[in-house]
Amino acid sequence: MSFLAVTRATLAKDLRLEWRSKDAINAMLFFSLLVVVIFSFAFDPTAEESRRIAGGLIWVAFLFAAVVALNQTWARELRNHVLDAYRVSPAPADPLFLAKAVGNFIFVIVLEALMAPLFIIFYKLRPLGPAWELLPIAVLGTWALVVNGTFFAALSIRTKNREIMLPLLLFPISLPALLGMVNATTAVLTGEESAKFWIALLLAYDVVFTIACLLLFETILEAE
Amino acid sequence: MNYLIAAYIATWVIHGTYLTILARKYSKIQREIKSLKK
Amino acid sequence: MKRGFPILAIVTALLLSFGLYEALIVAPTERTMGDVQRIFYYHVPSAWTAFLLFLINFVASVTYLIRRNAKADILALVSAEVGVVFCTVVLVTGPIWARPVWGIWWTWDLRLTLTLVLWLIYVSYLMLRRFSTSSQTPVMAAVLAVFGALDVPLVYFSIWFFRTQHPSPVIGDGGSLDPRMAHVLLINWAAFLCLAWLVCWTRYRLEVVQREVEEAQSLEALLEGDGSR
Amino acid sequence: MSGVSPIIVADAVIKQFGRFAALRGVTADFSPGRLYVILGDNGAGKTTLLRTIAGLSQPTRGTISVLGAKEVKTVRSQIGYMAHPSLLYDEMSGMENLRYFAGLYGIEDDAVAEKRCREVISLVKLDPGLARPVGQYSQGMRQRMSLARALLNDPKLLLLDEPFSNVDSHSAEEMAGLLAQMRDQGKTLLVVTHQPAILESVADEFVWMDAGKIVDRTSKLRGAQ
Repeated sequence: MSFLAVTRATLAKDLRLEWRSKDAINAMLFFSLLVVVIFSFAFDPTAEESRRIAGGLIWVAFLFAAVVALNQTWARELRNHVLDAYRVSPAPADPLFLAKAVGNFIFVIVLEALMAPLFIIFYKLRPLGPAWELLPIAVLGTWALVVNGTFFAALSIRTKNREIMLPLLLFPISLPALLGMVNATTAVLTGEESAKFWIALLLAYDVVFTIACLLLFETILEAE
Repeated sequence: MNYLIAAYIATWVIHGTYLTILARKYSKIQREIKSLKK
Repeated sequence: MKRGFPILAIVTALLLSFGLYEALIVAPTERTMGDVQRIFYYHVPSAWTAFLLFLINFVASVTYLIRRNAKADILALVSAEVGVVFCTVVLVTGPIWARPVWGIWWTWDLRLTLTLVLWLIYVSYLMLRRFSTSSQTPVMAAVLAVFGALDVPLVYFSIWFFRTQHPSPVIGDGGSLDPRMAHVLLINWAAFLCLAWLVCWTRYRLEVVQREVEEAQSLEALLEGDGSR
Repeated sequence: MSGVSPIIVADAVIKQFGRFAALRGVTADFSPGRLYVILGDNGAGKTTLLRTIAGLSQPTRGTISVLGAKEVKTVRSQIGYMAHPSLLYDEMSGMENLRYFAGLYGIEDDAVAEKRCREVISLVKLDPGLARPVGQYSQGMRQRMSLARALLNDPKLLLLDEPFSNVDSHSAEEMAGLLAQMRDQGKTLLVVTHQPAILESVADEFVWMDAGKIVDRTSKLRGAQ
């Protein structure tokens, strides 16, 4: 059971299940739409300064959608105790984590792909800075939320109120990444500053926590 | 001046609160030990 | 070691009162801010003590993950809890100091913001310990502590850069420090370190006794189980 | 029983969940090639013992060695585990489930995996071609598919937790016959159940548990306690 084979098999299984019962993704897409509309009502899109805070709005909206998606990460494994079946098998723990994290990443990117255009339309956003930088910012930022989110979702399986525990663990630790995403996006939208530092920070954050998650996932999976 | 005093008092109120929490926890344990001894 | 406790208690009391006297009376009054600057002698040492306690928590958590000994786990819990208390002091004295000097309660000053984030991280750590229903809570708490510690440099650099882009008033040294001021600062820091040591020692003993009591209760349930069969 | 080294050795195993002690000092040896039935009322610690042997739960105190290994992780490829919950994905068909788990047990080659899955599904007398998702199976069929999953890697040691629970009697008898067949092939089986009668004729030994301890071991179902 090579690392890659198990990762690919687990990811393929998750995507197939997600594709087969599309109710989860549809509910999430509708939720994201609601979040965008609510934000547009809460923060007047026509005002000039909305452009300045659009970076923050977009990422807080993405954060909401991500947390709701991340809370479902292990739902299917817990339903029939399938996690026990995985733990009893000789397959290592890290591929399971990586497959779940990548699965979440794809899931959240799909949500963002829906939300971003809506924000652009509602807020009439036109990036003044180098627009291509928005891509690495989105990828690195989403991975920063998803890698720790998947890990903390596994950590909070064995706590009393599981749904609230995930954000409680995820948000404090994600503050530097959030600062990075918001300021990088704002820098690109307003074109006044360079987003280079923030992108570097996000990269460092992703590297540090991806390694930490891979090293420590087995420890918490085995914690009965 | 009163901001200065306020800050110093606040410091000791915070430490004091924590120490009373510990004291209450200590007495709860004492009661449990007594009931165990019976 | 039992004998050492009262000695430490006396030393702490002396240092604290001496530090208080020095800070309020002896230390020179700062030219621009006036007497309110004396909050500095409580605010800054509390922050240093808190950071030191979180460092101890990190070391204890890593030790626990390697050796899984209960001592390291209890030390991690204790240092986190007492660290949060000192952090709270910093987060309360900071705004009280900022208000008269800059007319605002909160400023995204580097040290204050870093303390706030650390406070959030270690409160979530304590919450995980309380809400966990697993029999392996210490393992999960230790893992979270490692994540929290890895986060600190990232928090520092993100706030540091954020502040260079959006400069805001600085709570703190304010230029070169008058040697006499530095002297008072160090005395108070020594006092706070002793206080932290004293409180940690008490909380540690308390936790040990609590776990022994829980152990005894579960054994009693055991005997009851056999007895009533 | 004399010369053969035991397949499982438990030494004063204690498992505490907070204040509740599920296992209160279990010391026992289990020999290979035998079918053990573990009995006892709820809370006796049957499931906890099985999960500890399977490596799903670490003992609070005491040690347990399975297939000669202190670290259960190293021998997982030789252990089959079946629990009361189905351990299968409801939205996938039986074959899809097993193909996924075959990958976890290192059977990556498509043809080999397909053949192996068909074998075990037929072994439990189910139709490999059944496309219906497991969620729509009857409880009896689901338990059989779960047993098929546990047999996938042809394990030396089979740990079954309540395999017969609310399973129709016909399925139960067939499963009992299958378990006996496994034992005859040299596998070791530990079956936790509230319906020992089903295995009365085939079991080698009955292990009685109460309040977290093994209180009796008999070769016959009657005449215990």
